[in-house]
Parts: sequence; C-alpha cells; structure tokens
Amino acid sequence: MLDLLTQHLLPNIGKILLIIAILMLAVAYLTLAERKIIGYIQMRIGPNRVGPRGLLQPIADGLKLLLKEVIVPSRSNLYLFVLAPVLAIGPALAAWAVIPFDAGMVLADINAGLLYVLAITSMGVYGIVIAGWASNSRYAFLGAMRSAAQVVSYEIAMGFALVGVLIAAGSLNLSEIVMAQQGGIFYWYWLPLLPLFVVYFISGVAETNRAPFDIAEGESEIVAGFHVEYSGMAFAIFFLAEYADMILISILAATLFMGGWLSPFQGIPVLESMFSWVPGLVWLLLKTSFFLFIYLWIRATFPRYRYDQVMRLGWKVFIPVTLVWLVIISTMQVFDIGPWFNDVVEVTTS
Amino acid sequence: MIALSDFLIVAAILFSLSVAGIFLNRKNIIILLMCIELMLLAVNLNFIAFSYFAGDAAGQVFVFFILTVAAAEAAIGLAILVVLFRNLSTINVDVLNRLKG
Amino acid sequence: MMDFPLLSILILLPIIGGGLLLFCKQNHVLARQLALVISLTTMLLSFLLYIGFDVTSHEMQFVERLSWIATFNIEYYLGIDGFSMPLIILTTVSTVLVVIAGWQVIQDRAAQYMAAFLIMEGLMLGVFASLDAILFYLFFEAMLIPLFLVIGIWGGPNRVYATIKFFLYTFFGSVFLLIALLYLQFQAGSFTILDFHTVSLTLTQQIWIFLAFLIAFAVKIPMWPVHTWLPDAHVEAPTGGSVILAAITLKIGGYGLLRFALPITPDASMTLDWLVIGLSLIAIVYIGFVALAQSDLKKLIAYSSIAHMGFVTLGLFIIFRITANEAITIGIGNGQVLAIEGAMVQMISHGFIAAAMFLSVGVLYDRMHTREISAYGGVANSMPKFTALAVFFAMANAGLPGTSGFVGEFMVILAAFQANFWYAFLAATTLILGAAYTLWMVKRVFFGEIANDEVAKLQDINSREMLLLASLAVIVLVIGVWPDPLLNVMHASVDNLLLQITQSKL
Amino acid sequence: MLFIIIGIGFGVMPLIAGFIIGPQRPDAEKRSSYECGFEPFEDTHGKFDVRYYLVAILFIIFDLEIAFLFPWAIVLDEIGVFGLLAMFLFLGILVVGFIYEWKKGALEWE
Amino acid sequence: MAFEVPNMLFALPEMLMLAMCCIVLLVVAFTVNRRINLVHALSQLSLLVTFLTVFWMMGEGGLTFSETYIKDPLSDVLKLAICLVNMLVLSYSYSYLQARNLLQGEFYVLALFATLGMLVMVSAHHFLTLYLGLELMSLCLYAMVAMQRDSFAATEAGMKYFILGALASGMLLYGMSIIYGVTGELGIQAIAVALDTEDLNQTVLSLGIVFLVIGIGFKFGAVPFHMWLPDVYQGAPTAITLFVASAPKIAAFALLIRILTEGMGDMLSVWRDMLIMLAALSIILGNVLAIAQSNLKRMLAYSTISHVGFLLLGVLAGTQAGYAAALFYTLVYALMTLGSFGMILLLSREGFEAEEIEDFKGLGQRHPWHALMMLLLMFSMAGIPPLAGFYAKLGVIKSVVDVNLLAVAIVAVVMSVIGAYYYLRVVKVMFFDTATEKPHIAATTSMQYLLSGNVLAVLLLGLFPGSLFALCARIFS
Repeated sequence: MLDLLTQHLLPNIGKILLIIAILMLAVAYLTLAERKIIGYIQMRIGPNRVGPRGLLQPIADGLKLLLKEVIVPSRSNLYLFVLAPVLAIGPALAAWAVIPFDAGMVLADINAGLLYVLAITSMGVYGIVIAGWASNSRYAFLGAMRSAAQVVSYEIAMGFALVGVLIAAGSLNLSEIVMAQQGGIFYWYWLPLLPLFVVYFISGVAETNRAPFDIAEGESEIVAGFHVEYSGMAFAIFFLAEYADMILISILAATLFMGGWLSPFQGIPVLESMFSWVPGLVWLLLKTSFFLFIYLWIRATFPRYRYDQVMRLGWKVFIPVTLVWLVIISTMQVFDIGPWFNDVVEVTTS
Repeated sequence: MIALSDFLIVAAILFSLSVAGIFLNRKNIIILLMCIELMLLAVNLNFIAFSYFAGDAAGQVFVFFILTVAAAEAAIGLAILVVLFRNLSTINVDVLNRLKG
Repeated sequence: MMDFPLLSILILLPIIGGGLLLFCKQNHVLARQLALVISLTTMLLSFLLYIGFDVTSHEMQFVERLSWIATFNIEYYLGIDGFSMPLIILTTVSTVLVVIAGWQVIQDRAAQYMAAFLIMEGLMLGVFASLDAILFYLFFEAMLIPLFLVIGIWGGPNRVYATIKFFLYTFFGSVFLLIALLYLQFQAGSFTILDFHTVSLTLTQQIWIFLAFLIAFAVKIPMWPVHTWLPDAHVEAPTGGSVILAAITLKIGGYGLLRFALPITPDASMTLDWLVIGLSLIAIVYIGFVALAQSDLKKLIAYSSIAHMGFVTLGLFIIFRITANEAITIGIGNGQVLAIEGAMVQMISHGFIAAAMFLSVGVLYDRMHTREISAYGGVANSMPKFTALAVFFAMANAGLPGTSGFVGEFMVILAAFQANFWYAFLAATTLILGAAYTLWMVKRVFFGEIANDEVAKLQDINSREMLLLASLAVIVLVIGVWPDPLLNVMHASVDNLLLQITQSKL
Repeated sequence: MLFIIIGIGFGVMPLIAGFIIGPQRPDAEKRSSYECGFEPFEDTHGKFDVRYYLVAILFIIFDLEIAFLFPWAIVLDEIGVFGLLAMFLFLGILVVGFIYEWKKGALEWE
Repeated sequence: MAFEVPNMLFALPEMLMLAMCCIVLLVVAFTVNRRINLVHALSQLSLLVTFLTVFWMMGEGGLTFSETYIKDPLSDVLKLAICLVNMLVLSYSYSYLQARNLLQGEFYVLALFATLGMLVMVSAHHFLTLYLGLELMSLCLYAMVAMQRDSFAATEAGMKYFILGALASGMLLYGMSIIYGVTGELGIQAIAVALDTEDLNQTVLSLGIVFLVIGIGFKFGAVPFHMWLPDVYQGAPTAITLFVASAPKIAAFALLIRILTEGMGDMLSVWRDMLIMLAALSIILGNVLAIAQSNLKRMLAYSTISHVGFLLLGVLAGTQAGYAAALFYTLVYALMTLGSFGMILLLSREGFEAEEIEDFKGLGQRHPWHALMMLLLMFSMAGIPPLAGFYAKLGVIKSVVDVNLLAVAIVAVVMSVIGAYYYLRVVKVMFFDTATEKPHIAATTSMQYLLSGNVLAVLLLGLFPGSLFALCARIFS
C-alpha cells in the first residue's frame, strides 16, 4: 500500500500538479495575450500598467477575484450553485492526462485516449447547465440552455471529425495517432482531412463558447450567459475553465491534425537535420500557440453570429460535410488511395 | 482485486433501487424515467462484468446497443412526457389516473 | 353402406338454407315459403333415412368418414344407430311444425327467425349423427348460438336474463364435457366415440369422467338441481323456441348419457347410479309438486317437462339395480331392455307432447298475450275445436293410456318394479301428480265460466293451427297404440348397449 | 483517473479560498438575481423552448452514432469492403433520418 | 478476424422493409400531408412486397449473420401473418384516422418501422437481435399510442405504456445478462447447447429465467404484469389500439418461443411453474375484470389478458403440439382482435367513438350484417364452435390435458364460461336492446368488405381448421 503510494501515486501527483501549474500560468498569460493581441489588432496597446508592459496584470486580476465576495443568490440552489464551477473546471483539467507532449511524454498512455478526451470534455456541459439552473435567474438559465445546445450541437460535428482521424490512424491512442502522421508536414492529417480539420477547429471555437460563437454570453442580449450570477472566485473558475478548454482544443488540434510533437520538416532533406535538435515539445507548443493565436485573431475579426445562424452552421453545414468526407476517406482507407493510408504505422511506444 | 460477485451485487442493488423507484415513486415522472435509465445501467454493469471476467467481447457489444436503445428510449419517453405536460401542466405521477377500471 | 351422403345433406341442407334465408331480409313471404320448403325437404329426407335403416343391426349406419383436422386426428365422422334414428325424425318433424307455427306470429325479422331455426335444425341433426367426439361437441355448442338468439330476440320481456342464464348454464356444463373428451382422447388415442366405448379406464378415471358427463348432460336434460334455467328460458322463449327447447334440446342430454356416460364409463355409472336415480326421483316427485304451484302456463309445462325427463334418467340408470334383483321379473321381456327402451320412448313421446303443449299455449298466447292461468277460464266455450285437441294433449302429458305418454312412463315404471318397489312407487306418483297439475290446469283454463270479455271474444283455431295440432295428435296417438315401429328401430342398439354396459371395463 | 480527482479538487480549493478570503456582506438587493431593474417575480425553472429539448435528443442520437463509428473506424482496415459497405448502409439510414428531421424543420431556429 | 459475408438472402424481407421504410420516410418528409394517399399506398405496397417476398422465399432456411438471425418455417409463417395483419390494420384505420386528423405520414412511418421491428424479432436468434427487434417495435408503439397529442387519455396511455414497457425491457435484459453470465453465450442456439452439455449453476440460471419470464409477461400483458394493457387499449385512439393489439402479439409469441423453448428448452421444469401461475392468473383475472367493464375497448383489453393466459397454456405444456396450439391461438387471436377492433372503427365516425358497449345498442336492427359479424367475433372469442376461437382453445387445452395438467385445464375452461358472459353482453346489447338512434356508417365500402372477409375467415377457420393446424404442427415438428 505504502509502496503503491510512494512508487506510483506521489510521482503522478507531482506530474499532475506540474501540468496544472503550467497550465494555469498559460491561462493567465493567455488572457494577457488576448488583451494585448486584440489591442494591437485594434490599434491600441492593451494593458500596460501593472508590471513591465502589463506583464503582472493577470496576477493582479487573479488576486482581485480572490478577494471578491462570492455572492450566492438568495433563490438559488446552493449545492448546485457551488457544484457547477467545479464541474466546469474538473473536466477541463482532467482531459490533460492523456495529452502526449512528446514521444512517451504522456501522463497516462491509455489506449482509448481520444475517447477519454471526448468523454471528459463533454462533461463540461453539465457545469454550464447546472450553473444556469442553480442560479435561478432568467438570463443565466437562458444562457445555459443556449450554450448547452450549442456545445452539444458542435460536439457532433467534432465527433465526426475525430472519427475521420480515427479512420486514418486506426487507433484511439493519441500517441499512436501522432506517430501515424510521421513523414513531414504533408503527411499530417490536416491535408487529407482538410474539411474535417476545419470543421474540428471551428467546432472547437464553438465548443468553448468563444467569439464569434459567444452568443451565450452576448452582453447585448442576455447579459453574460450562464455565469451571470457568479462572482469572485466562483466566476474565476469558470473563466479558468474556459481558457483551459481553449488551450486543450488547440493542443488537440495540433496533436490530431498537425502531427503533435513531430517536426514539420521530416522527410525534407536539409531542413530535417537542421531542425532535428528542436525537442518535440517545442514543436507542439508552437503549433498550439499558433492555434491559440487564431482563436484570438478570429475573435478580433469576426462579428458575433446570430443564434439561429450558429445552430444552422452546426447542423446543416458541418454535419453533412463531415458525413460526406467520412465516406470519402473511409473508402480511400479501405482501397488504399493516397499516401496517407497505406500502412498501419508500427508504433514503438508500449 | 474486485471480484465478479462485487460487480453483480452492485448491479443488483442498482437494479433493485430502480425497480423500487418505479413502483414507489409517486411524485415525478422524470424520476421514473431516470429509474428506467438506472435499470439499464445496472444491466450494463452486469454485462460488462460478465463479459470482462469471461473474456468475451459479445457482452460489451451488447452494452453498446443497450446504450443506443436507451438513448432512443429516453428520447421517446421525454417526447411523451412533453406532450403529457402540455395536456396536464404537471408531471405528477398521481394525475395519471383518468384511465381506470 | 350408402355412397349417397344422406346424413351430410340432412345436416347441411338446413344450415345452408338458413344462411340463404338471411339474405331475404325484408321479404317475409319468400322467407317463410323457402323455410317451409327446406324443412319439408329435410323431413322427407329423414323419412328416407328411416326407410333405409336396417333395424336388425346395431352397427352404425349411413356412415360417412373423412379426415377433418388431421393434426389432432379429428374426423368428420357421421353415422346413426337405433338411438339417433328416432331423435332425428323427431327433430325434422318438430322443425316443420315450428316453421308453420311461426308463419304469422312472427312479423319482426321473420327471415332471420326462420333462418335461426333451420340452422339450429342442422346443428341438432349433427349432434345426433356425429360419431366423432369433437364433431359432436361442435354441434352441441354451436346449437346454443341460434337458440340464444331466438330466445333473446323474439322472446318475452325478461328474455335477457333468461337467455344469459340458459347460455351460461349449458356452456358451463359443456366445458366439463370438453375436458372429459380431451382426456378420453388422451387415453384412447382418437376422438372417435366408438373407440371411447372400448377404451379401458380405471374406476377413478371413470368416476371423474362420468361426473364431467353428468354435469354436462344433467344441465341439458335438465336434472334437479341444475334445472332452474329451463323454466326461465321456456317462459321467455317464443313458441317456436319453446317447442325446440322442449322437444329436442332436452333430449340431447338424454342422448348424451346414452351415447357417452353409459357405454364409456359403465362401472362409474353403476357405482354412482344412486346419485342419478336419487336426483331423478327428486325431479319426478318434487318438481311435480312445484308444477302444481305454477300460475304461468308455460312454467307449468316446463316443470312438467323436467319431471318427465326425470323418467328418462331414471330409466337409463335403473338398469344396474335390475341386475341386482334378477329374481323378480314381471311382464314383457328383459327388465333392462324395458328400462332403456322406456326411456327412449319417453324421450320421443315427450318431444311430441311437449311440442304440442307449447304450441297450444302459443295459440292462446297469440290471442290473449298472457300466460297467466288466472286470466283464462271457459276457453272451451269460445274455442271448442282447440279445446278438444288441447285437452287431449294434456291427457297425454298426464300419461293417459292410449297416448304415447303412457307407453314410456309405463315401461319405465315396470322396469323400476324389477329394481325396487319404492322406486316404482315414487315414479308412479307422477301419474297422480301429472294428472293433478295437468287436469287442474285444464279445468282452470278451458272449463268453467267464461272468465272475462277477452276470453269470450277468442277466435277458434284456424286451419293452419289445426293442421299443426292435429298432426301432432295423430303422432301421439299412433305411438300410444302402436309403438312397434319406434321400438323396432332401437332393439338392436339397446341390446348392444346393454351388452357393453354389463361388461365391466375394469 | 487521479487527474480527475485532483482536477476537481483544484476546482474546489479556490472556491473555498474565495469564500474564506472574500468578504461576506450579503444584502437582499445583492442576493436577488439579476433583472433589468425589477424584482424577479417567478421561478425561472419553468418552461423552456422545446427546441432545446429537441437538440438534446438529436445530440444523443448522433452522439451514439459516433460511438458506433469509433470502433468501426479503428478496425476498418481489417473488416474490409464488407465492413465499409455495412457502415455506409448505417450512415445511409442515419442520413435518411437526418434529411427527415431537416425537412420537418427540427433544425430551424426562428 | 475474417468477416465472411453472411447469407443476406435470408434477411431479404427485412431489408426490403427497411428500404421501404426509408423511402416512405423520405416521401413523408418531402410531401405535404395532402399526399397522404400516396403514403398509404406506399405503406401497403411495402407490406405487400414483404409479404410476397417471404412467401416466395419460403422453404429453405437456416442461421445467418453469425448465428444471430434465423429463417425457419416459424419465422416465415409469423412474418406472413404480421404483414397480412398490418395490411388489414392500415386499411381499417384509414377513415378513422382521417376523421380525427391523425392520418399523418408519421403514423405510417411508425407503423412500418414497428413492422420491421416485429420482423426482426420474429427472425432473431440471438439475444441482441431479439432485443433490438423488440425495442424497435416497442419504441414505435409507444410513440404511436401517444400520437394524438391533444388527447389526455392517449398521452397518459402512452406514458404508462412507455414506463411499463421500458420496465419490461429492463427485466428482460437483466434476465439476459444473468443467462449470459451463466452460460457465457448470447446466441439462442449456443445457449441451448450450453444448457444441454454443461453443468451450470441451476440457481442462478433459474433467477435469470425468472427475470426473462417477467419481462415476457410484461410484454404480453400477463397478470400480474398486465397493468398497462387496459389503459393503453382504452386510452389510445382505436386505430392505434388495433395496431398495438394485433401484430405485436404475434411478434411477442416469437419472443416467447425463441427464448423459452428454443433457448431454455432444457429448463422447462423451471419456467413451466411460472407460466402456469401467469396463465392461470391471467385467465382468471382477465375474465373476471372484463365483466365489470362498460368500455368495449377496455373489455377487450381484459379479454386479451385472458387470451394471453390461454396462449401461455399451450407453451407451458412444453410439447410440440402445445407450441403448435399456441401458435394457432396467436394467429386466431390476431384475426379476432382485428375483427373486433375493426368493428369499433367501422362504427366510429367523426366526433363519435363507438367504444362503449352501449354504443352497439340495437345494432342488430340498424345494421344486421355488421351485427352478425360482431356476433361471430364475440362467440369466437368466447370459444364457441364452430368458430376459430373454439379450436384455438381446444388446441391449448388439449395440450395441457395431454401433459396431465388437468387442474389447469379445468380452471381454464371454467373461466372461459365466465368469459362467455361478457361477450354475450355485447351480443345482448346488439340484438336484444332497441336502438336509440340510427346513425349511418361512415366507413368506406372497401373496409366493410375487408372486415366481412376477416370475420368470414374466422368462421371458415372454424369450419376447416385442419390445414392451419397442420401448418402449425409442421412448424414445430
């Protein structure tokens, strides 16, 4: 028992805390990055008072939220009200367990990794619905319903997109999926699965309720969505969850469609050796950052969708597109068409 | 580790709970629906336990299908509930008493 | 024996004809004429049957045998012997009478009325002719449907109660019959009644089967204490219904005992004969007294029917007692033969007499629309011809020598003497009781002062009614003085039956 | 799996911290739920648009379809053309249902 | 893992049905409701085509789809019956539904899918396929019952049906899971082999069978699992009651036969006692409670319960002849139910449901022909010869007598006398009471002809039951 504790449990706890700590930091600075980038896009400079160039701004924000009162509305259901943020953040963090950061650099190398991610992330919707319900407020409730509907709608398109990845890779293990994409930038799945990739990423944006799909918290319509009644740390947790999800979506996009930790220059004679010193983790983080940037870019660029447009896009565009593409690539896979599906890649990780 | 019988006992308890819930519940139809789901989950647990301990995948495949059907069932159940709610404006079990004899 | 399927034609002709009548909807005249033609044809065919019947043989005659439900080995198996022959004639003749009796009286849905009777006729003939147990049961039950409708649709004010009671009583009885038949099939391996006769059974089995038979047929006959449906049904039934009910359906009970209970379970019959004899005597004496107390004409006749049928059961089951008392022998022939033939004659004669009585009541009812004895009085004054006939029938009913009623009762009483003096004594009380209630009724209805204006205004019977009653009177008289043609037909069969019964199956 | 526990724990802790550190000065106005200037007058757990419900149902159905696609996708190479056609049939039926709901307006908002 | 291509041909009827289902669904989706005639015709066509296919393919059979699917004489006959019955149901329902504004495409879609479920169920030879077929059928039926959305009774009936139906499925599944645990198999044949050859834990096995029997009892509506049946029959619109009452019973029969006799045949001694209890209770309670009803649909529901009891008699005999008799009973029951609910449909018109027994008052004068038809049906249900119902009862009672369960047989026949009472009441109302009004009959002529044909079939089967009996017997030999 003690053995189990020291040999197994403690190191893992350590790793987990490490991941979370890094993640939190990332979230914190993602908020700063967001404000900065959008600021620059809009020809302004963004936060610059706290610390050099505003670098301490996220810390200050966090402290402020920590010191604020958590108001529990008088007519809400206390348990559910408290449970909701926990349910929101829990899955957002737990999904990280199976993300491979580099070859073998993964906390839990389970076979059904992708399934796990999908399962865990879809639990996030509970947080939203419960928050809306527990608040017992018109706006919160409406916002919760809307975002829940939106999240589940896009989850389908996302699921179909992931099935495409599965067909191509023939495995649910995220590491194996990455390994299956070996061979350089053109062997990554973004190319053969281009429609699915696009659908996936846009769905990811919608999943996280980010602009331009942020109708659930559209200030002009329903004030702030499901967490309108939350304040202080409780709000902070939702906030954290949202950004953690963003990062998760990005890193998954990198893993599934962009070859994860693989170098983009694999197979290209000169460049391959030139960049071989770069650790896989860096590639992965670069790719992730790229997607995060796109997130922000989109937010700064696009106007908000109307709700019916959101749903229409999800159901009437994405689902048919993914279905058609699934048929195409499964046929390609079975009849070995194209360079991507010729062989099942031998995976060295055990 | 956890033995087969433990799984079965848990499943049996869940199953009994759901059946008891269906028969004792006099308040809310939604709870009835939940009991039905719980019942199916108990069955699933049974299947998975058996299939795992027997090393036979068929049970797990069955679970897959049960889940699917359960979803469809829930869909229909909720649809009927909505229709009933429109007629009744309540989801109390007690009001289901117009048909008697 | 004959290639010509006479029995089938006999059964099917009225059924199909009845079915056709249903299409005559509103055309009453056509319906009546068609019904008469069909019933007459059937009657003539049944006479043909009689002519072709070989009286020396106890074998089944006019046999037709086809596979019907092969899976269960159920056959379409027809044939008649000395027991069925007279009953078939009785059926065909009665139907003609019923058709004529209903000629004018029935104005409401006449076609359907006639159709019901024709269909019923076919089914009853089927009962008497079938030699396959399931076929028998089929006719036996199916008969209930038209009778149910006849009483229910054309019956009196309390008809619903009466019909449902009648139906449920008989149906209840017959389901036990079904179980018994199924059990027998399980034992014998086929549904043929003749095979049932030879199957060997233990006493316990026999007793159970016997009880099942008894329940089924006792309800039908009916025996006390399951008789209560009969007065109700008779009272509510239209005249034709009463006639058929009294003349034929009751006989099916007796026929059933003869065909099933006695030969199949002889040992049980012997063991339990005290039961049947006891019930029969109760029926004869007690019901006789009940009849005395009746104020309703039809009820009176109904109760008298029950008493008379008591003779039938008495005659059938007394045979076992006769064996025990072989020492005392009186009069003609073997006592056992006397008992059984007496019972048969009683059945036939009661068939005609009861029919005549009900027709007579019908005549009165059509004119006065009441059956209360107290509403009549002095009918003889306004209806002399009718009174003459009716009084004759009443005498026959009471068992006046020279009428058929006397022959049967006398034979049974004689046989009873061979068994036990007290049986005979109790049975003989019926002569007194019968005379008492019949004659008292006759006195109150036909003689004395004219009770009221309506009686005074009564029209005497028309030629149609005259024809009906007169022909019946002739039959009653003929059987009364010359029963040989009737007895001859059954001798061989009776002997054979006795042979079977006296051989223990154990 | 440990991760899940810790993840949840990580959610709980700051919440507690927030409760402890943050001031607790509730008053009626503050605790009433947000409305545009007036008092909330009814329980909001009442009716909601049936279309949300519809979306939920459709989601369940499609999500399960995806669940069926997952194992199929993985072993696609092994089950070959027959497996492919079987799944096409499956998807075909799915599409029929999809067309039906589309035509029936289940996907329309506003 | 090599996949051999299964013999698709054995499932051809189902595939055709599925294809037609999809086509009808699309037609419904793309046309407005005014084209309902087209949908009706298409639905009938699909049933007909399926019927013909089954007919054409009769004969050879066997297992296919990895032993999950079977085509044998039993499945052929039941499929033919299901298609035929449903064709009649659709024809009968047309005017009724039209008058109530229920004649929507969805009705046909649900009906066809339910039919598909039944077909699958009938051919299923594996717990999984059995379950899927059952649920496909049940789910459609739940929805159909609740289809009349503005009717309180219909929705309530739908809810009850749903809850108890789902409960039944749960029970059935739990039983299946236990059987799976004990035998390690899910295929009916494999289970039978395992029971035959292996030494298994009898206690647990019995427990599993208890749940299976409870589940089947629920689906059939056998006492004490009958609670849903009267409510559903009464609450649902009559046309849908007709649908629910007829063909699904045929499919349920397949469920019973496949699970208990083909799968658990070796455990006869275990399930027989349970079935005896179910059958006896059903017969007693069904008949007794039916007497108290004034609503014809409800009365027929209780009568159905008693019929279920009778049907179980044949199965619990555990002999080939018993199964054959039960099959015969099922088919005849379907025919009689069709007829009697058809009569209710026939007499119903816009704004008037002829579902109270009183509504039949004086039918004998108003419409003698229809009254005669109803009369034959009622007598047939009561088991009076020479109608088909008699032979149905004869067969099952004979089979229990043959295995020496005389007490059961006696209970059954005595109760059938009580049963006769309430059937007679209908006849009494029709013929002995005088009509208060004389409404016309709104139903189409073709429906009237079909209905008459249906009833005459009951009569004809009563006169010449031999061939159908022989057919049933051949299936189980």
